[in-house]
Amino acid sequence: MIDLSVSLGPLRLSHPLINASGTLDLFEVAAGLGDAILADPPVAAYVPKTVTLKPRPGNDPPRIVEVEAGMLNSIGLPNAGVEAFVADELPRLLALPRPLILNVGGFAPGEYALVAARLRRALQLHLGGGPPDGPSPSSDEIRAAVGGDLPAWTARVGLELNVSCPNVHSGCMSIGADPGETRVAVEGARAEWPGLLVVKLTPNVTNVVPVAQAAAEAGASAISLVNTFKGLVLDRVTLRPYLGGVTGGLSGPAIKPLALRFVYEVAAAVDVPLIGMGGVTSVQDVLEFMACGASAVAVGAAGFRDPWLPARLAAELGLALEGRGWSLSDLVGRAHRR
Amino acid sequence: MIDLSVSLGPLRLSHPLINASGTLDLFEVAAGLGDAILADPPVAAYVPKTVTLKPRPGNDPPRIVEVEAGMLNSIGLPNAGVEAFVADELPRLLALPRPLILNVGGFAPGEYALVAARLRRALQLHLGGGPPDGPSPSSDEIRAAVGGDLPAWTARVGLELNVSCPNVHSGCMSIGADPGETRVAVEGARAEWPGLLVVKLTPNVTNVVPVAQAAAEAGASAISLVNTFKGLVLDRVTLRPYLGGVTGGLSGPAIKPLALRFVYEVAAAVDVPLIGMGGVTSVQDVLEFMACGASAVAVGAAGFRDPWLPARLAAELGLALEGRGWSLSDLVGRAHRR
Amino acid sequence: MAAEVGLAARAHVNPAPELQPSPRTPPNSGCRLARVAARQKLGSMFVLRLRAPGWPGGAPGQFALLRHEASARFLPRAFSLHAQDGELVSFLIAPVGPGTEELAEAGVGEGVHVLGPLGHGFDLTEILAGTPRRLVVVGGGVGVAPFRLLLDRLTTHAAATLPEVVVLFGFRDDVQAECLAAFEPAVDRLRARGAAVELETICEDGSLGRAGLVTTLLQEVGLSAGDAILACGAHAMCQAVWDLGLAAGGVRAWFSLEAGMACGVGSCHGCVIRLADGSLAKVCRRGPVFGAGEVFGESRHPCAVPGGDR
Amino acid sequence: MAAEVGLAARAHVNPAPELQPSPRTPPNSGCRLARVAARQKLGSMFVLRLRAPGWPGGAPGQFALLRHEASARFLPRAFSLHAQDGELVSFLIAPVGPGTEELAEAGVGEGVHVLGPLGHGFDLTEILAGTPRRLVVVGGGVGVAPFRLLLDRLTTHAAATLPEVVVLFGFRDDVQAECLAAFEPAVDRLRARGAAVELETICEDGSLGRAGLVTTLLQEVGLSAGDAILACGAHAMCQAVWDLGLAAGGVRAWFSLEAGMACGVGSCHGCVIRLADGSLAKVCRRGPVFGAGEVFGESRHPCAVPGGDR
Ligand SMILES: Cc1cc2nc3c(=O)[nH]c(=O)nc-3n(C[C@H](O)[C@H](O)[C@H](O)COP(=O)(O)OP(=O)(O)OC[C@H]3O[C@@H](n4cnc5c(N)ncnc54)[C@H](O)[C@@H]3O)c2cc1C
Ligand SMILES: Cc1cc2nc3c(=O)[nH]c(=O)nc-3n(C[C@H](O)[C@H](O)[C@H](O)COP(=O)(O)OP(=O)(O)OC[C@H]3O[C@@H](n4cnc5c(N)ncnc54)[C@H](O)[C@@H]3O)c2cc1C
Ligand SMILES: Cc1cc2nc3c(=O)[nH]c(=O)nc-3n(C[C@H](O)[C@H](O)[C@H](O)COP(=O)(O)O)c2cc1C
Ligand SMILES: Cc1cc2nc3c(=O)[nH]c(=O)nc-3n(C[C@H](O)[C@H](O)[C@H](O)COP(=O)(O)O)c2cc1C
Ligand code: FES
Ligand code: FES
Repeated sequence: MIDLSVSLGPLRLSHPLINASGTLDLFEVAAGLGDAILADPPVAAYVPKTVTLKPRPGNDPPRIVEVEAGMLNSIGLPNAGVEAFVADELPRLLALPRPLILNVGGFAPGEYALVAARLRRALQLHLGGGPPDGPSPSSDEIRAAVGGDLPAWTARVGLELNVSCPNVHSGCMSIGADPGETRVAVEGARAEWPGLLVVKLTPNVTNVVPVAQAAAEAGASAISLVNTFKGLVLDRVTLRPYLGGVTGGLSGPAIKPLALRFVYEVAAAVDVPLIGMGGVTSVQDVLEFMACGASAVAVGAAGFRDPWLPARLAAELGLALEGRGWSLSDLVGRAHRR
Repeated sequence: MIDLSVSLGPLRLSHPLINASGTLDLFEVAAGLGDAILADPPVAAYVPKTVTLKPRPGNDPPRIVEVEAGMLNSIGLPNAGVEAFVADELPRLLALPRPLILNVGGFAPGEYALVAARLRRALQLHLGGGPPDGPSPSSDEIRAAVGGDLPAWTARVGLELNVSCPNVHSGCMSIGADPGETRVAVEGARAEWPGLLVVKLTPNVTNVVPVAQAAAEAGASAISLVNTFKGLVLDRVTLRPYLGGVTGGLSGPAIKPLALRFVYEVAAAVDVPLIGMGGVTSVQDVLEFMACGASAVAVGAAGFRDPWLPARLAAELGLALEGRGWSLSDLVGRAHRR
Repeated sequence: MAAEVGLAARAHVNPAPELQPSPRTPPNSGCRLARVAARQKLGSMFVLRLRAPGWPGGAPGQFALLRHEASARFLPRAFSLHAQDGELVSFLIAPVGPGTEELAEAGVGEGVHVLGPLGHGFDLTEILAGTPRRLVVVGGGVGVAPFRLLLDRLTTHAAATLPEVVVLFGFRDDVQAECLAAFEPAVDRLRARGAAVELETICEDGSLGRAGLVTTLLQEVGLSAGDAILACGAHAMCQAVWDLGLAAGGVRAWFSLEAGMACGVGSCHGCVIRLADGSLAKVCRRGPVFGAGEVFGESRHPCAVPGGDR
Repeated sequence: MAAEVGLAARAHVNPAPELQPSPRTPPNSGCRLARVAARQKLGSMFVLRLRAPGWPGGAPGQFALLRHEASARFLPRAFSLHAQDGELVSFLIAPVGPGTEELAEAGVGEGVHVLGPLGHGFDLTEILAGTPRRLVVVGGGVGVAPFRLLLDRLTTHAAATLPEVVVLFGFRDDVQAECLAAFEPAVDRLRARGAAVELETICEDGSLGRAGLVTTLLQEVGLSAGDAILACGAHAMCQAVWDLGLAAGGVRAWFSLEAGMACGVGSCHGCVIRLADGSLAKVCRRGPVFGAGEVFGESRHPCAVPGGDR
């Protein structure tokens, strides 16, 4: 059996397949289709939907629409806010038998640090590792910790900064489109978060490399990409914008070649591990993202057809590697080698 | 019968359907499938493939690959250079019973002016309107002319500046990604070209609006968009880049929602007419691009399936408008109205 | 909820993540590859009967997401459970676009992915517990689909415990109305068990007698206090039906609503509608069957309509 | 070229653009909606016979772009003309991916868009004008496809004017070799007309006797000066065949080559290969049949291979 395990900072994943934020709610699936999915989630690490500082209702309906080889969404980050998240979601998330990568959105670069700090304090309370509501560790303390002794809980929980959502009117994507703002957001979060810090980038930029470099320099331990591509769908009859949020984000197989290009470019430019996503539906797609340089691969909208898809792809990845006689490291970054 | 004619600067088109540069070579089609297409081209205006100052062989093969709902190309602007174009292509182009929109690429902002000047001189020679090889008219003279009396040949021939090709290593797309360079390129060409001046923009940018505004301010009489989206396809077996040019440009239905967004955004920001393109395959697509603000619509890669597609879509557009009781002006920009 | 608390408790017992790779989709996960057992054209609609191994059975008003295994569409499509018999589950489908047309051409033996049963249907226990005077079933177009299963379910109740059942169906034309053939046996069975059942149909174009909407029929049968309405159809129909219910007073009503869906299970937040109180609710999880008041409010001219202010 | 000059001349007569909208695709434009007349499985390949109204007929080695009218693929696919009979035109197809698999499932009566005939085929007039000693036809796998039409065309020549014809086909296995059934009648007809025809087949896995490549057969029949080779198959096969030709000396050869295509007519510049002189040529327009020297050069170990230095 091929060793499929991968490390993302202090998180160890049994295989490279995870879900993309906002596309799999294990508790909702469990409520509808049974608890089995909680006992054995189909992902090597679970990424909940973006949480923000304040509660948000999300955008007006309609919020989704199918297009050729994909869909647009204009969900708009509905969530109950970080306080409710800590109170209602975190306990059951921590009960899952998988590492977590909590996903955080913000509307100004400084918001990420506030949410990160709140989550860290809650985790310290739940899982030990520091006074729950004591003062923040100093930035230096955390930087030291990241290199050396991390609190034990950092092996269970990582953080992903969504600086790339195209469906909100301010912040988020506009932050991730700017290397300077990205740097501020990441530095702020890094100062509050000792563990795995993933920065999720937007492809709606002229050049993603400076943004990725800024994120890495500011302390990101991994980079995930891509979030959705901004697009527009008209109502077929009225020929006016169909989605309540007017524009939306395109995902699905339509964006795969574009997403691969972003992963390929960032892999060549930064040294941190990458989480690749964008239109993954098959094990071939997983191979391609990893060949472009991704250490882990996230299933997004294709999981709507089958919430267990990531687990199936992980099994198929093992077979595919066996068939080729490759180890994971033969695969990762292969497209860059002669 | 609904009046489908549209004006693009001094060019009058019998209907809004044209071809996208690089996707229809009428003379090649005629050589393979018969001369009928030259006597009655399936487009209201004909846009030949990009011509550059110097001859170019184009990129290494393979140059095209199919993906979900589209294709990538990495053609790389092969062409015989403007001198050969003027000698070998222009005469037979001028023999076509349609207005022309010549398409020009450059590898530095200044190149566009050189090619524009060469083409203008050749057209003056062929169609009259000034001393063929005399000195360039001054910039002021041409600006005056654009507002007032244009040489007669400007009703036959327009110019499109391709500042957006993703398949060359320098220039082109990088020019169109930068409002300042776009301004220089357009101002230079405007000084040499009295007629319709279209600027073709790239969607591979964080914000297309400043580029469109720069083009319009620098004298563009129309804006066309979008060129292709930069993407990457791996060889299914080797998992190394498949295309000779490594990356390529994605076109086809996969990009339609993205292209519509760009047209919608530019239409809201600039006052010049737009030529919309990106994934057009059906009359519904034509309606949508026009509703987003396009005055004309170009058929690109879908024309590979049937070179006569633009003519069919024009006929269907007439029927669609009749069915709804709309004039063209009811349609154009509709998505922006409440 | 109990399960979640239980799992939360476990966290402290087993804080380390398990490192084994996950298995493939577990056999009874709600995600099945079914086979087309039969496809029967009924006018402009068709009944698709699938053999879905391990199908657990669902309630009337629940739905499933279907996707042909060779589908060229990205997302699955939602369809109300129409009838079930062990592993066999049927859907009544109107071909209106690419997804439904693919299913309209599915050949016997071909695979269809089925995710379900999903959502909350018509809760007959709750509805009957209110001892309604009559059950007024209102279906418009393909919105009649869930009522075959509903009638079948009523057949399992003792006739004496059942109120009178009034079934009112409205169709565009007589071709659409041909789907009635899928309902008549169920009506007959219910009658045979001694229940009082009335079935009336009307077509917009008058091709089955006079022209009219299903609300024409509803006005004729005359709603009154104590009636319970179970309805499914276009949003405007539901709104009009509830207006009549409010006018009558003392009427309770449940509506099965539609929304574009991606996941069907609550993962994506895509299918929300705006409720009367201004909040948003996922049709796939809280619905698709909603109480009338939640959706349309209790006053006759509600301002908040689903779809919000786009 | 004449046509172009003619049109250029017209420019001065009619400089104003016409303003009438263009008609739809003209009837004899080369772009047709054909109907599947028959589909016959032959081992791992199949023959797709289409009824293409107004089909003008093409030469062996020419091709057409096919796309099922309900195709989920974006681009059409290129296939050599395999046989023709008036409006009926046939293709021998190996299902290797999504596009060919769609065609493998096309039902009788379904529509297939046909663009063609396209490109330059084997120019029999030119080839025979060289009065070759023998015509050595070499096909590998589905690369045998064009040679059915070639044999049919030879049948129209007076047998006395024909050199000996040696047909050498190489297949992966006996299942692939079942497509021979599509060639035997043509060979018989040619023989019946008095031509000397030899047909030999070999399989890589030895399932039809000994194991070997088509070049094994070619070495056995022994090329010598004056032979003319007409070949179609994998690029490596063509290269190996030409190496044998060069070794023999005085051999002429033509190869039908493949490249991914989008337009098939020369519009897109997508299908180029690098020729021996380093230049690039469109397979769809200058080919698909190329002279051996153009592609592989005239020396035995060419450095320039198509595909360039990617
Ligand atoms: C809970 C539930 C139960 C259902 N039960 C049934 C049933 O039993 N039988 C049945 O036949 N149907 C049922 N439906 C409806 C069914 O899901 C749809 O008819 C089906 O999804 C249509 O898919 P399609 O590909 O054929 O059409 P699509 O082309 O996907 O169109 C479907 C709908 O999507 C919307 N839409 C998507 N894109 C656009 C756009 N660009 N402009 C305007 N509108 C757009 C429109 O509302 C359109 O009617 C149900 C739906 C739900 C939510
Ligand atoms: C002039 C000409 C004549 C032909 N005649 C015949 C014929 O008579 N019969 C016949 O069966 N075939 C013929 N072919 C080949 C036929 O066109 C192809 O087999 C067909 O296009 C395959 O399409 P597909 O969708 O089934 O496979 P695809 O999946 O489209 O694969 C087709 C080919 O594309 C390439 N390719 C595309 N994407 C990738 C990628 N990401 N990684 C690696 N490779 C890739 C590979 O070369 C692959 O073999 C001919 C081709 C040409 C150019
Ligand atoms: C319905 C939907 C909701 C999403 N919500 C979020 C979100 O809350 N946070 C986030 O970071 N990304 C979100 N995304 C983006 C995905 O995580 C992912 O980056 C994107 O969909 C590309 O992957 P895919 O093509 O596989 O879907 C969402 C995507 C979809 C389709
Ligand atoms: C094969 C190919 C070649 C192209 N060549 C050119 C070109 O020479 N100049 C140019 O401006 N655009 C070129 N384009 C871009 C198209 O003109 C068009 O902008 C793009 O393909 C989007 O339209 P589509 O999705 O309808 O193809 C090319 C596109 C393709 C597919
Ligand atoms: S369809 Fe995804 S939440 Fe309802
Ligand atoms: S396939 Fe387009 S040029 Fe040959």
